[in-house]
Amino acid sequence: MKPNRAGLVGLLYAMPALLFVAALVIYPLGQLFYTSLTSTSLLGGGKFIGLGNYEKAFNDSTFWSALGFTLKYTLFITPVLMGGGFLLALLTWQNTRLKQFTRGVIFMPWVIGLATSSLLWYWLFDHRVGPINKILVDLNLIEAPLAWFTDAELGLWAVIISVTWKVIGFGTILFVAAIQSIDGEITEASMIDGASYWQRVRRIILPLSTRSILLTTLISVVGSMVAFDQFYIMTQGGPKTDTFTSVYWMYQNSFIYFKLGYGSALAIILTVIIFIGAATQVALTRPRGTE
Amino acid sequence: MRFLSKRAVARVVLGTTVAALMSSSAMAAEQLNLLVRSSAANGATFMTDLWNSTHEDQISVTVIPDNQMVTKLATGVQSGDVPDLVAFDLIFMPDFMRAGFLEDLTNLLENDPNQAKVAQAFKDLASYEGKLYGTGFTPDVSVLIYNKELFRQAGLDPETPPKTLAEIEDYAAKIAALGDDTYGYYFSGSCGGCNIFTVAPMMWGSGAKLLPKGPDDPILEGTGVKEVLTTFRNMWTAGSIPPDAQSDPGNNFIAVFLGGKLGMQGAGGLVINSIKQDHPELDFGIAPLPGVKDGDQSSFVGGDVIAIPTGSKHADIAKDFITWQLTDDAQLNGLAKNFILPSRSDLADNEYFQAEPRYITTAKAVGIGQVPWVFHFNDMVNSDASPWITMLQTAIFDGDIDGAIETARQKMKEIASE
Amino acid sequence: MTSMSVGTATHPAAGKAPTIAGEKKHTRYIVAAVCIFLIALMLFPVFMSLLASIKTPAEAMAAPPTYLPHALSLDNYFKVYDYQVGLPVYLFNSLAVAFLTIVFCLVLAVPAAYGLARFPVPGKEILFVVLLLGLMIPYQALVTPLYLMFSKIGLSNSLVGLALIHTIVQLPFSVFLLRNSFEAIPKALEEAAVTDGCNSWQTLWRVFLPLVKAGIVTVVLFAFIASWNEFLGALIFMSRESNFTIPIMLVNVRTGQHGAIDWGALQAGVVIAVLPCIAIYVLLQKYYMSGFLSGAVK
Amino acid sequence: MQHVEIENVHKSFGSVEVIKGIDLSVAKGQFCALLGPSGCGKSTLLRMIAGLEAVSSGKVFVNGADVTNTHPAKRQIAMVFQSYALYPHMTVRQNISFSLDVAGRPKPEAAQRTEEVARILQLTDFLDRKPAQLSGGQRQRVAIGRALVRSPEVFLFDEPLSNLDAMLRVQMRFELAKLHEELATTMIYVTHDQIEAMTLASKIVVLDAGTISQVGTPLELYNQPANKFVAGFIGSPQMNFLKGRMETVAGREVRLELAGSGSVAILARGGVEDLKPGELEIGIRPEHIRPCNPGDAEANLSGRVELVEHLGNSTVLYVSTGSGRLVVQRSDDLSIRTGDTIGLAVDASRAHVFGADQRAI
Repeated sequence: MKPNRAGLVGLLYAMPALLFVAALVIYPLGQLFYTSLTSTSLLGGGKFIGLGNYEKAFNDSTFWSALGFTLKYTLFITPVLMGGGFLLALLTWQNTRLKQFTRGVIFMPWVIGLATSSLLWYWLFDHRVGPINKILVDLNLIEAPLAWFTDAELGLWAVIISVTWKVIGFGTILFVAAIQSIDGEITEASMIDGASYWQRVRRIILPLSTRSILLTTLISVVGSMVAFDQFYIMTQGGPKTDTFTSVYWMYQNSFIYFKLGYGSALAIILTVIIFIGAATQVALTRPRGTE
Repeated sequence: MRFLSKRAVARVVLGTTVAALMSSSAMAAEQLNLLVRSSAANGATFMTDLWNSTHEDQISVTVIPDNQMVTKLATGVQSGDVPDLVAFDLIFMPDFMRAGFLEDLTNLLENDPNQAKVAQAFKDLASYEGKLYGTGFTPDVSVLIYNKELFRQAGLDPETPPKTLAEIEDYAAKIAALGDDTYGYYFSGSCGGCNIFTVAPMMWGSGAKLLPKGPDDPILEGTGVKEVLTTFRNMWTAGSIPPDAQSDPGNNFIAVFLGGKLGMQGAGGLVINSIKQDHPELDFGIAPLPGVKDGDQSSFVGGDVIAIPTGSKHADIAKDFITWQLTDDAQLNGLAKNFILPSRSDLADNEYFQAEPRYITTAKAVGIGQVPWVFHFNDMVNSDASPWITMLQTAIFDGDIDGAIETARQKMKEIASE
Repeated sequence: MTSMSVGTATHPAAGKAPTIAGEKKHTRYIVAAVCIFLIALMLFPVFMSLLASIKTPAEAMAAPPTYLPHALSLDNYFKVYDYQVGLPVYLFNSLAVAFLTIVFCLVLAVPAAYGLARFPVPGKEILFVVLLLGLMIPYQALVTPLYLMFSKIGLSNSLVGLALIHTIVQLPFSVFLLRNSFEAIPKALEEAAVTDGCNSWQTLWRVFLPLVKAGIVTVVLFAFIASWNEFLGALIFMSRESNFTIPIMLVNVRTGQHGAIDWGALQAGVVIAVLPCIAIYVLLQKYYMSGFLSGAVK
Repeated sequence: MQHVEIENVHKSFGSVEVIKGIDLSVAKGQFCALLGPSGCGKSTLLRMIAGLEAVSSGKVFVNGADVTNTHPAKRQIAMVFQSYALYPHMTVRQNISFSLDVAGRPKPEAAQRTEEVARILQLTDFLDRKPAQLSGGQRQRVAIGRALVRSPEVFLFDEPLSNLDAMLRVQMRFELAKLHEELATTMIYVTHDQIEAMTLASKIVVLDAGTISQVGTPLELYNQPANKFVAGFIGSPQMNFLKGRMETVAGREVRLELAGSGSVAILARGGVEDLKPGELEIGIRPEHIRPCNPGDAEANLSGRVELVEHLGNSTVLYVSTGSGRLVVQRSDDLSIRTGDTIGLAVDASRAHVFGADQRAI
């Protein structure tokens, strides 16, 4: 087989997808960058203003607070998802019927849309008609219904609870796969070596799941950094602008204030942050030739 | 796979059948589409029903949630996919007129004798650089609504609603004291638009100047601003306001009042109708929104303007509809008969309203009301992050009134200079 | 790619619960109880929503709420059915966009994955990364330029346009998963096909496709679920009511009219939005899981 | 009480009983092999001794203590797994010292023990490598080292050589034998390879379908198989089995008429007094049949040679007779060719008779 010819055939197969990405990812990315240098408005018009939008972002306290809030959300929810997902995986990795079913149910909300699940939880948490307050009051855990979304902290936790419900099964399933792929004899060997359950978890299962953990963390962190639906629907950015995320603020500027240029600058900044984060983690995830 | 495609096929069949049924009703004549925000959907429906029953060309109404309305209109215009007619919050007229999104209706309206009788607020907001781009459609004015039953229980006279801020605060405390989840006053604490409608007039009453048209205009000037914020702050700390008011982005604007456990709140005149319909058991009164002193009453003349987006495919019929809806017949039989304020001031006092004195109060409010003419209204007031709503929240829920006003002033100045 | 591939466990007890001597019985009961508690916890929201949806509209709006419906009623569903342009239109839109997304994903990802997995394409690792760019550049950021671009070429406010947006989101995962599937096919099989006289297209079509069936089903399911549920793109790109998808309809139901949310109708809408996803998940769980794991873990 | 005792142990997985009541004892310092075809339950039995599977019923004793309900870690056993089960993320040193480490033993002590074990197993140079960087034999030694470092009462081996190539297997077999000689620790060794069992063990337990078929020394199993299963399992090439009809019994001598080709007289082990005339089966190992001329008086059978295999040190003949195909193995160089008709003389003193219940008579 002549490598040149075969390579060309392969390239031909990949061409449609490459063109698609070029047209709908790379070109728009360039366009985004160009727009970020203009004062383009959704109402039309706009001119080249150089780095004005970036300067504006630098001085925009809501931009900073939204970025800070996004990081805070990411920082809070990632350990919850990773730790919780891992514990659930430890609990359910074996293929007994009950555990398989439990796993299946834990994963189920993942197939529900984030928007839909957010609406569902918006109702569950509602101050007046929500069942969660009703249960908490009936169990005498709280005296009066909590208005979850009046408080940035409570609202954040309400969102974290709802998102955890929705996506924790994702990590769980990946971790289950990682644990199951550990040779059963290795676990047994460690058992005979006298390692207790938690010693096994810490010294055998955890280190052998590192790749999965890093991969899942990456997915989760990127997902959290671009959070929008859950806040748009549940807290609606409030109280005040306390629960605005970066993407929400970008959307707000581009499509509510019609400032597409400024929104584009925010998008570029967010993209750079996420790209750096993702690249760092991909680099960390690289196998170091140890296995 | 097979499962999926079967479903898909079934839905396609179902979907197209329904679509076919829906469109078959108006085969011969033209079919027009009127885009309207949800809070004006009622009036728009009455109007188009009346039109449809008397005209061959049919107009259907598409309802968009309030907070997506202008975005949808803007993105629609951008993508060249516009409705034939659009009715939206008159406050956005400046932005859209400046952007050239609307058809010039100067000739049409200046030759229409009815246009002269349209409430002044509409005429102001619909003109830009000497041209007219729209006219009144379904006005709404802000008023105070109060629960007479709770007034009685709290030992207040149900026929003397509060006339000053101090009285509001006092009455609210008395009603909240009834206990059992009863509260004195409500406002949607996370809704900028709601509060420019119901809170700003309390400030205007004492002559305050709130929103700037340009960067050099006065911003949040006047004692009324601080007085009103202080009153609300006091009511909040006193527990006269339900705690979930803080996070309400307007979704529960009057839900609490409808529950019968709320004493007073600012609201639009339009609610009279829906309360009467859906909650006949509620005994409620209507009063002008009070200000700092007795007599400082004011109102926000809001509601929806009607206009034709650039690129409308049925501009001629749309123009017919616009002039038609200003006629006595449409104003009276489309709106007033259904207890919706007519946009023509001369018809405010009509036979239908005679039977319901509460409408007279709202009709009178139109005369004392204002409406701000500003660009970037979303940015400044309406959005979830606007300086206006941020000021209210910081002042009322956090208590930093002076700081809140100062921050808002700076932000508004920035926005106005764009 | 490395030691993580699923199913390497050769031991008969792998994945099963071996009965270790000296393990306490009550540990097992506690674990079982925890499992059952978790199942209840995870099902609770959906179950409550289902219950709320079959309450009468008045009861669904009652504050404080009731746990169980006092009277059963389908009124909430009728309300959703008649919401604005009518549920069938939204359903049709959502299904059409999902269907188109699936088609786009397959048409683009299958040949690309095949080409990069089985041919000595020069610089193929770089090309692969290019195809995965969508994972590193959030599409949320691309929404604005895409919107401007689609507005110009008449693709905004169209189901095809929205499906393209969803394809941007879903393509990287599809290529990734399918490339792994194609790479897992033994070289000998390809050589056998060549010996039997297949050209590369025939090899793909007649030999390889049946072998990557699990991967393709997974791509289809993921594309469906991603598209069916996608919100931001639909919110921005669709400006005409008759083009709205189910999630947009739901948010609009929630926004309510006249300042009061119709909670019962909202929950009925949630149930309708959730049902197809859960049904597909339950029916095709086997494919889903295996495809998911083989794609995601490697 | 012996060092390892198993009393009436049963094991079921669901409704399938895989161990059907086994009693077994292993003396201190003994090398005991559990031998049997795959699926006979030998690994399960070993795992029950280790505690990795709980018994369904019965008792397990190690060093006199009832460990039936004791966790594997506390049984004072060590195990070498078929896959070696080395911790891939740890170095050789960490692998070997892991058990000391988790037991909280002092670092210097653990380090010293590890070095010592490494020296015995010639792993000193590889202590800082990871398992992936080792050859199969080295990995095997690390697995043994990991077991060794704990100074267990009993070593358990689960087919430890099956992943090695033929040459390495022989070498490791030798090393294991030497190791047992040096340590004199009790070892229980599961294998399906009879050569491994015969060469290493002083006591072989042959398992068949969850029960013990026979226990004995390697030569006992070879010379006096208790039943047709053991007779057929031990020895290579496999024992020939011929159906025959008993004609007469004289003392311990049983005369059988072979179907289709003559008769043969065989010395039974005993218990032949009650034998009634009827169908029996005889077993003759290939090395106990001698080719001769078809007409010779000593020829019990005759047949045609189908195939001749020259293995160098021996020759194997496949002979088709009236009673079926017989395999004959001779160490002397024969001039027989395919197609020849030859006579076969059975060494009556080394042949075995099996009754209808397949037990040796």
